[in-house]
Amino acid sequence: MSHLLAITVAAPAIAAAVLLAIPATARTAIRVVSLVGATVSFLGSLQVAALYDRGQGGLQLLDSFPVVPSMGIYLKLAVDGWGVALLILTGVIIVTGVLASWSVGKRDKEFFLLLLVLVAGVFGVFVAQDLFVFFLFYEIAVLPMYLLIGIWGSSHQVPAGGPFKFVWKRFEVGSKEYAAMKLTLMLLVGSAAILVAMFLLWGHSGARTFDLQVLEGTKFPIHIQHLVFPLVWLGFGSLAGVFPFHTWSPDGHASAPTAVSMLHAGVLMKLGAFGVLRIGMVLVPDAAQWWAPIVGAVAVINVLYGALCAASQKDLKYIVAYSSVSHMGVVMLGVATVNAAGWNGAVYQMVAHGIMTGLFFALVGLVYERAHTRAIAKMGGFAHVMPVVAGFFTLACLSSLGLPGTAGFVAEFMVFAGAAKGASAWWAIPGVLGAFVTAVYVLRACKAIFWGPAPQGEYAQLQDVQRTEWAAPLVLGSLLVVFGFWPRLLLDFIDVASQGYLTRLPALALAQLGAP
Amino acid sequence: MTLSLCILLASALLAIGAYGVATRKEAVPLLLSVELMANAANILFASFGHFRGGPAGQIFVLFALAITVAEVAVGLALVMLIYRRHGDTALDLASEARQ
Amino acid sequence: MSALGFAVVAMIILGSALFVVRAQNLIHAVLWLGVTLLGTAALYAQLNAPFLAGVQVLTYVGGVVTLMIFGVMVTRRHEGIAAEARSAGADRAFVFASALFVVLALVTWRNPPVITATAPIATSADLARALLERYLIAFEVLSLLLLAAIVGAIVLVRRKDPEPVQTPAGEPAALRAHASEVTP
Amino acid sequence: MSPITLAVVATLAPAATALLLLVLFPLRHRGMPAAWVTLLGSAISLAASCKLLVDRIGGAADERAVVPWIEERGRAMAEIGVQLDGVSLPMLVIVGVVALCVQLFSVAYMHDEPPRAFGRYFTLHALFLFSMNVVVVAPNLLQLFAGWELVGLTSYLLIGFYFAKPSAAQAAVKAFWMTKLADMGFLFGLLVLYVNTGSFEWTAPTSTVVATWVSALLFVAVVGKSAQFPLHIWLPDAMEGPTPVSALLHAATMVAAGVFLVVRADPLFAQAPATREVMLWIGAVTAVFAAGLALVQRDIKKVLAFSTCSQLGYMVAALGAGNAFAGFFHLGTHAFFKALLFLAAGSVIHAVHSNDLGDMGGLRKRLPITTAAFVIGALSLAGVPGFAGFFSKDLVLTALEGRGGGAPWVMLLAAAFLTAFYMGRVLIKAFWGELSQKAEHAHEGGLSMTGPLVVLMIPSFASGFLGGWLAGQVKAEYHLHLGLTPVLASVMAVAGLVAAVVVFGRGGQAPGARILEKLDAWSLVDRTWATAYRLGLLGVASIAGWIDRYVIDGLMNLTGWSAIEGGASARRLQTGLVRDYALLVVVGVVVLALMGVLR
Repeated sequence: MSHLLAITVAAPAIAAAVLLAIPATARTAIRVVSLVGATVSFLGSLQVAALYDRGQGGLQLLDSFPVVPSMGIYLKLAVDGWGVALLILTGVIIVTGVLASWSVGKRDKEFFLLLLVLVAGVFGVFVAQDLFVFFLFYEIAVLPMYLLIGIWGSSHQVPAGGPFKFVWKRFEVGSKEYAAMKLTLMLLVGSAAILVAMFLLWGHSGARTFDLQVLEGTKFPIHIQHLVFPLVWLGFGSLAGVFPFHTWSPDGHASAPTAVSMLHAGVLMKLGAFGVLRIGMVLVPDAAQWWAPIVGAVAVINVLYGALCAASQKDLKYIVAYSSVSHMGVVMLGVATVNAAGWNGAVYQMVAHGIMTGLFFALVGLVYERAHTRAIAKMGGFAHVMPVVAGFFTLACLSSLGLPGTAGFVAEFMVFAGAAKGASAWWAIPGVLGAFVTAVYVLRACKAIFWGPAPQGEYAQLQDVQRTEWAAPLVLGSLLVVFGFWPRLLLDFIDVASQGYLTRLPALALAQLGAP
Repeated sequence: MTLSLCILLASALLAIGAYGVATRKEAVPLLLSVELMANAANILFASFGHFRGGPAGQIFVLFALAITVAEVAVGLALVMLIYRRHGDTALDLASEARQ
Repeated sequence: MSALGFAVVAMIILGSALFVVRAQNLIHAVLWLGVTLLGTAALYAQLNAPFLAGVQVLTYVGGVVTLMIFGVMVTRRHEGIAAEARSAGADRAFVFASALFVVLALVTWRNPPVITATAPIATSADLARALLERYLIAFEVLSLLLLAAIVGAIVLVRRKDPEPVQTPAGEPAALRAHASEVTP
Repeated sequence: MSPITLAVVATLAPAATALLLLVLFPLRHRGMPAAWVTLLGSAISLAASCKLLVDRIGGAADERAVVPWIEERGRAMAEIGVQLDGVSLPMLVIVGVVALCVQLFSVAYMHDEPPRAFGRYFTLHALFLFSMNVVVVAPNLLQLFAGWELVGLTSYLLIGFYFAKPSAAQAAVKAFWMTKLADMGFLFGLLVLYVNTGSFEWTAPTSTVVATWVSALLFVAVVGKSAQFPLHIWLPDAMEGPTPVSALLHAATMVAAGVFLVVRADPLFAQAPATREVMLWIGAVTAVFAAGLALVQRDIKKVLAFSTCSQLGYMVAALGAGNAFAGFFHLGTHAFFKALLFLAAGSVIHAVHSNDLGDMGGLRKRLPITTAAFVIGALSLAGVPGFAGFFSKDLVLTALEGRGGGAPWVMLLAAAFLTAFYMGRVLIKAFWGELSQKAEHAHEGGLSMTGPLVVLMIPSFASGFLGGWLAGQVKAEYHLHLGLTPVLASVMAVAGLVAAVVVFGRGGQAPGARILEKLDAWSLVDRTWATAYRLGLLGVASIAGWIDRYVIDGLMNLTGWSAIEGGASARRLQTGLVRDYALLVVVGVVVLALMGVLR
């Protein structure tokens, strides 16, 4: 299977093309085709993991097609250890996401089509070894979100106020159109920064190529590096929810439909962090080390500030969305440590948070679909009527607050250990504090929604998990525990990649790492 | 009669035409002003052709004449359209693009 | 003779052009344009381009001016009332037009064109040869353009919707209000 | 089977049970079968532990086996495994015995629960036992931390077992938050240790400064977990859980984990005298403070809860005094008699359907076995000579002699008196005197309730005699000698009981009870924490939320708004009038020409 990666990436896109040929009335066929496309990708990513030689490391399963050879653009696909872990995450999330959106009622053909296109882009980013193609896939992954939220999203009211009250006259803050527009614009500004950085790299590589391997081997002049790194950091960082460019995330996630939230928070935000790690840290290592303390400081703000913001929310989806901001801060903190523990932790946190937040959004979607409210104050005692949802929600909460035995702990612990060992040991303190605040807000929400006397009136008849709805909680929940108890399933892959990239770092980092 | 004088004459005609374009509110006088400006250009072509020799200058005037005629035809057609839509030939009415 | 002739012709051209842009009566403006074009024809004749002068008289004075008059006639709503040409913003237009002239004159004065004759002045026979040899393709393309323009004009004016769209009530008033809004 | 295999079986049997019950949910929803499966798992675990202990008595050596758990640059950054030695093996058996007794007791006690809840209860119990075993066999601090947190989780779920009750839900999250707050200390300690030694071993060589930092941070976690002042406030509230859960929580698992940590990490604490000094005082203060509050509680379970606080204070003080063995020994005996006391209390509550001491009275006439159990437990707790509690408490007090200027020693002696006094109060109020109205129809529960009581009576009385053997296991010194401290301790115990008979036998009030009751009702510590939570955390959170919505996001909106407004004003340039555009063309030409001319 020499084209395994190409198949994995193309399967959702092919499924999307097939969907075009299916009439919109064939609702079952649409779902089945989508599921098949997603499943092929998922199996493909598992096969990638099986074929990847952990002993050897590096890039494997190389597959290359010329696109614009004259500009040095090749569709070059290959995976490293990070890619393997993230491919599996994406596969899991898309399969469960498709199953979780089985009951989409409106324009379902277009919905699944966009979902599949989006996920093809995500797969592409994780395996692209050509900067141009990387960026191309990145855009493919980001743009369908506008339609997905704008058409299938839900609106709500945000009361006007604050020093910028007058903006409410111009836009309906809180509406789905507003959320979609804000998300797209903020991410596109980020993309513009990335584009500039990309051409800077291309122009100064000397080789006139976008090949990541060649670029990795190039020593860029330090002033170019200092231009490129902040552009990459803030460009990709806007997708990773880096403070203060995170504000698209709460509104976007709160407005998005279930599967879109799952994919967006679960996988797409990781593209941002992955970009910072794979492009920023690896391609311009000197500037990256200079900037690392700043990246770390901002990440720490993300962790603590995101957690505090989450603690103040009254809308369930906002809580989960802000928790994503907080947890992506943990990822960025790991990225900023520039050591193996931190990078392993960062990638592991991407997977752990992806699964955890996927689970969260799937369950929130379930609750919302039944109760038709997301206001926590209106809920209570739901564990009496939906014990399964309650159980899995608790599990997601536990992973969120970093309880040992769940994937969240392994990830956060590695990040904090990396941070403590890194240049700025103090970062670990707000990081751990953020984890505590997380414990407060997730359990408070859990208690408010599920605990308490049995619900009366309209909520007394809420149904528990039904048919295809089982998929997301079951798969994601068990993965959280499995990866929590036996992290080496993924860590073996991740570590070999971190090792490989770290050996390329300049002497400063190596001296700093030293022998443990 | 020198080339400079011819250029000055053409410049004056062009300025007058520009004045007309900038002041006229209706389509037909506007077209007339445009004709003046086109004429100024033609005069330049003819003058240069005269002082330089050869057929090029005159050929260009001929082409420009033909193009002007085509322009007048289409322009008048548009005037008709505007008139039909608005019952008037005031070009200010045809500023929908602004909204 | 040459200088005097040029002066007379130039006076005719510029004088009639001024009437074209300032005339209140539309028909008068068109007729003044005819005078300008005739003056231009005379200028062509002075520039040793008799063929051009002929074409100018035939197409412009005979064709374009006639067309214009038709255009004015067709688009007048009220029979009998003199076609009035409204204008606005005369002051600033005058300033900028004069500036344009001054600048162009300045350019001409600062850099007087120096041109030496490279070939004898073309006769009508030369013109005919050039048109059908060297400029044949351009000539044919031009004929295509004319055809397209004619077809286009016909398509545009062909009546599809007999009803004029609803315009706001009290339209001239509205128009005036509109004009006063956009021109200070 | 090798010792390692046995230890793995002992640890994982309850985990397998829990997993089985989680996956095979019909089994769990049936109720009773779940209980039997859980009991089977616990029994297997206990059997394996006992086999290990027997082997060790037979002379088996210490064992340790680890596997890499988290990797970094191809090497193990963290390991998990089992460590079997004189600390973990006795603890494993204690935990196993107590857990099995409590589960057996629960079969009858929780009988009236709906089957689903019943199944859930036992699943959580299996998980609880697993978590505690992970703590006990941990070969390094990281695994101990993992188990520690899991214990916290299962406590949370079990305290909140009656989740329909808002008070239970509140108590559950409070317990979790308070311990989690303290656990940040554990995590920081781990990080400091890791940064300085590159490992999570408690035996890793390190400097005094590092050891002080690490031990102090770990101790913060101990204060939370073992309910020491001022983080003890979750423990009384945790009585919202079912009574057998309290027995497990207070005896062998949750709160014991804190003391166990210090015993385990003794090499680290030995290098940090400053931390030990703090421990000494906090332990002593907690012992007296909690004993005083225990005196005025009306709820039988809360009396026992505060007594747990107090006894944990003893252990912490002993550890602070540098005698880890004394703390460990007291932990062991306390596990038995506190479990016994709680189960007996559970039996009483089961019989009279009330927690209130005022509803009880004369129960010895109706509940003979329970009364016997409670008496033995109470005497052991009071430290009456001959009972288990006497030996360990004596050891603690001896260890404190001359420490910290003698004040802690005096405080603990006073606490010993108070202990006997409040236990005497409970005994008299609940079991002696006139038969109360509610106790009229009280009767003993079935065999599964009385059985565990009988089983636990034995070690509650006799485990004190194992001190010498246990000391040998952990290579500590232990001699029972007749000195001032044992005599005084015995006198205090007896005096406390006598005073209780004198004061409460005639239905009197304890002297100073008023003030204590006021203090209890005022609950300053509780309120301080509540205020900190509400103002400090939620207050700051709502400020952050407001800032994010209206300032940070406001700035983003402002950017969009300026773009729109700017566009709207730029649009005015476009008049849509041909003559204006023509004029602009002219202006452009003029400007361009001027640029050409003036150059």
